[in-house]
Amino acid sequence: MSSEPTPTELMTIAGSRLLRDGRVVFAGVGSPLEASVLAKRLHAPSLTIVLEGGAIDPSMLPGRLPVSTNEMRAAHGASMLAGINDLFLYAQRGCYDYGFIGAGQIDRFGNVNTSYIGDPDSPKVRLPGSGGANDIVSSCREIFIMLKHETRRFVERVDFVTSPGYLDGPESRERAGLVRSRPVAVITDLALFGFDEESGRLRIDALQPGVSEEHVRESTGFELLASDTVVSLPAPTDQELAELRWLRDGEGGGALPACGRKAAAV
Amino acid sequence: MSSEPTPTELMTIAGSRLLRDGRVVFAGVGSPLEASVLAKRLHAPSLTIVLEGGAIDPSMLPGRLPVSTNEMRAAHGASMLAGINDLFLYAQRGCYDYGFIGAGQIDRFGNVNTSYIGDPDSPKVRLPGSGGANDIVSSCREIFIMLKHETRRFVERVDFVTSPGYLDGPESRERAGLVRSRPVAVITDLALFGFDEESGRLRIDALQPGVSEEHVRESTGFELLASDTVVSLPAPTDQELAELRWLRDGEGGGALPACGRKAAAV
Amino acid sequence: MRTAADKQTTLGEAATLVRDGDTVVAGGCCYSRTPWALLLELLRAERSDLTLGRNLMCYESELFLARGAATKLISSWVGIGLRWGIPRVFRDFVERDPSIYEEWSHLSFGMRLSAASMGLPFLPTASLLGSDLLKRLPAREMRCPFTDELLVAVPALVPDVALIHVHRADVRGNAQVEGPAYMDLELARAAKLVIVSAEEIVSSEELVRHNDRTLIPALVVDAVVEVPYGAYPHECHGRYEADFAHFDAYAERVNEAGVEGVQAYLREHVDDAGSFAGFLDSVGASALLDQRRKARELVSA
Amino acid sequence: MRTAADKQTTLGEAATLVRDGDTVVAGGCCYSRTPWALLLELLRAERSDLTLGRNLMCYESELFLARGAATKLISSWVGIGLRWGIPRVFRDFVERDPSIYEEWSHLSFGMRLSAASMGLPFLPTASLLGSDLLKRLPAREMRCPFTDELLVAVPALVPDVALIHVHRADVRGNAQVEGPAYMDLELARAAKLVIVSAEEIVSSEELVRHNDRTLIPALVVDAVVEVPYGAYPHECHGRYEADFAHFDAYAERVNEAGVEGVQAYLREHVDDAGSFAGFLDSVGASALLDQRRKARELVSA
Repeated sequence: MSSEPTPTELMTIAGSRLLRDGRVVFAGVGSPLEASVLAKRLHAPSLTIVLEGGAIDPSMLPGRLPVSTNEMRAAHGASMLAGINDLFLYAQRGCYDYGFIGAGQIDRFGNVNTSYIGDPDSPKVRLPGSGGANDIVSSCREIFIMLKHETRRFVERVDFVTSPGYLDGPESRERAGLVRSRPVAVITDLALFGFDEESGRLRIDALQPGVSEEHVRESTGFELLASDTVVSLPAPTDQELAELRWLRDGEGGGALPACGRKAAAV
Repeated sequence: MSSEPTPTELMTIAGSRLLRDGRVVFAGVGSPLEASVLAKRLHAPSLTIVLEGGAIDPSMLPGRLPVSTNEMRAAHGASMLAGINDLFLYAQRGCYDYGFIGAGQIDRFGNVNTSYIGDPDSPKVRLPGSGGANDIVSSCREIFIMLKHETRRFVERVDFVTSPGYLDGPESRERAGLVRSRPVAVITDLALFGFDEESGRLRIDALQPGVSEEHVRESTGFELLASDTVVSLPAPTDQELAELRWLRDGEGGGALPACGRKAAAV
Repeated sequence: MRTAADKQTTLGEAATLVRDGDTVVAGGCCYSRTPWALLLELLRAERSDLTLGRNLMCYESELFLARGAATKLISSWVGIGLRWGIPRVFRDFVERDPSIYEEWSHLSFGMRLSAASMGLPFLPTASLLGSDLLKRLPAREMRCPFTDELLVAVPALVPDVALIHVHRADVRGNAQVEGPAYMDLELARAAKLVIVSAEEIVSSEELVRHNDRTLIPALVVDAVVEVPYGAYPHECHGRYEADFAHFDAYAERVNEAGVEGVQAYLREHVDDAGSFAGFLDSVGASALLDQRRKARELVSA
Repeated sequence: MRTAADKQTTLGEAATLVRDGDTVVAGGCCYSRTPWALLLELLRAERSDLTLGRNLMCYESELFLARGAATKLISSWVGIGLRWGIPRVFRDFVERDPSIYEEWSHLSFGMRLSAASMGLPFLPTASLLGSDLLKRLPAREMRCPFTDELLVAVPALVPDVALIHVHRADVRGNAQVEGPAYMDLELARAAKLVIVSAEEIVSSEELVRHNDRTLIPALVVDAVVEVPYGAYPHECHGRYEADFAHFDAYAERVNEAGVEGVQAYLREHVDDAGSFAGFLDSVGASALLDQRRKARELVSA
């Protein structure tokens, strides 16, 4: 029996379940990458992961997941190491099914801010910036965004649109020329969100185990839409938890049977 | 004592003398490449040769000069094998000092035709085409053109401008946006030509040994300008001839002392 | 699906992926690393109405025209090499109807593939300016929005099919080459469907060991065929040199009999040979090994 | 002259090639294959008024700001990594004066270098559309002349100086890397002056034996310096892993003392160390060998 999942684990496992086999996912480091590696290990063996530093289809060493997308750990076992421009241009060419990013601040249209808190001309906080996130949401077909659910992060309107979601709604997104991609899901430790097709606004689709819709609303700085049928997500399985922890810590050997070299690198 | 130079040898050797040490030359196969390799061997050891197929700074094997720019023989001993687009984009970036091409038909403004003889919509002869020649004359800083001198090849106006020279003169060239490069010399088995700065027209600068200005004019289908002082080119030296023949035929060992591996590849 | 775990197939199966009317672009350059086995297979399968594209085109141009497989060519240069002169049958076809040939410069052709490979509808270039080529092409002058510099915009070329021959691939389609890459990477990324033939299929483990050598990632590849000598009589860098004697024999046939010479070549090497393996058999082991020896000499010299 | 037969020089001499006020762009990415020795040498040489650019910027950003060496940064992301949080000194500087930081997306930054490397004044991209980044940048919307698609044109970035660390180079400047190339090729081709540091200088004969591995040709390189561990404490693929303990110590200093922490780091590792060799000495052989061992593990695992 595994110990209780942490909020980050809940979020990561919920994210991993969204990734379908045979697809290509451009994953940011941290939870999006962990979710992608987990999916590949558990239910999507032909999922191709690509990383901003150039690695295409890497097999990470458990316990040595990369901290940055461009380091040796991220390149381990990759089929190809592309130049960074090329790596992004595959996205622009339409070769990637999913773009999977984290976020500092997000608003009801799924717009993401990783640049400035406050007025950009006189900011309260300067954040690390876009990196590849803006490029990912502009070009990968389906966009998944994962972040810890805090009221200060879920705001009516982001202070600065680093990576556009629906801007002010689907029409404004199309008018802006963002026709190659679309935001599909936001995954947090409290819930799973889709986007309302007509308004482009965040919509509660499912709740993390034991979380109430009310709690989600209280933790959100804007009015949330909700699906007709808000379901509860199945709790992480022991297998999911054991695999995730093994990937992260390199200890325990994972839930699946080891099979030579393949077992060490996933 | 070497035997008498052939017309092609005269032309090739005259061309090789124009290439200065420490420069980068984008050379077409055939005589331009032979002239470049000869220059590197004799007086321009730091001349960097680049070839359309991607080879940067190759050292050809005597007797196995490439027939096509993209074959193994062209890549032999190169410092780098670039992709073809990249190879050309270095030119567009301004990295190449000389562009050195052959020509089927040329006119008084140095415009080159390698596409159609006659009306392009109903051509008498379809020629092989531009290949990289159009790109070379558009982007390499100084353009050298080498061809056998025949009246039918030196025409008042080419039937089709595959690779622009001065078009209708320097102003028209600039108006067309051709600001990165300029035609500098035309080398034939009869003479060496420059371009008149004001009119952009072909100008006899020097004559091949034993050739009269009159003979050049008779062999040319348009009125030629001439320098104030038309000189005679020095005859090919025994060393130049021996080296060139060695390069071409791989026999005789060249005029310069052999020094291990370096002697076999130049 | 491009992420399939095994895309290995046969030449015959691969040819069925190409449909009549497709725009097919071949990799390599002139007589280097040409996907010759794949091209012959399209001829054998009697594909028709194709548009055949290639940066520098060798005598596959004449085979496709004479067979009626291609009704249009896109290139920057057509021939075998200076030594073999102007290709007579190509001339005949274009002189009869110039509209069957679309002529670009080498770089502007390449920039069309680059644009497509970058997911862009166009790219600017400094080539073609002032030329008569520009007047006959679907390219147009434009000005830089920052500097006002005059440039030429070329439209993306998105081939229906790319045919590419490489040294090594795994069954997923990750492909590695030795020597120059030519425009293969741009082509593989530009095309809607990518068929790779390889001198050898290697295990994914072997391929990953040299992962910084991978040129083409599986995620743009649809089918992989193992074809040793798959570029022959053209060259494959380090493996075998081009067979100039074979070219000489072809050129002689064409110079003597024009399009009938091409038909004779097709009858012998496509129809009567029955398969690419049959073609190699007719060439004979000693000729193949001889070209291999010459290539080794060049690599080690 | 870029075709000189021998461009080998020292770190000190290389630094004199950089002038105050230059736009300097560093190769590698974040804490991978950073030209750390060259960067420290610019700090040691008291260069000032520089604009420092890099696709993803590590804490060299803070060293250059705190030293007064750089007065402006161009990047898409600044930090060490999630584990070390938001870089505090970078924050302080930008919050005081946002105009010192020009923020692009990763690809749009890369396209600026690509444009320059291709000899083009601009390139189009599908990034930045609809974002607030676009509003604050010297980029502008444009439409495709063929399809009318809305795109963003980014202006070429032509750095005065590129600093690039590689695995192998010859004295002429031909450079080869192992592992990812990041944006080094685009950068080397874009910049007016290119300084390469290499883990090892090899003979041109040795380099030519693997000529299809050459990333950067001598014809764009101006100076070459041999610097083993020249990216340390950052990583060099296959040679040594990044020294996270060194990053931790840096971050701790900065979290405790802000810009004073950076000054202390500079005093110790730039001024007191006296040279990059002195810096490596202070790190100690066992730490260097430990990082080498970890890198080997990753390559062979």
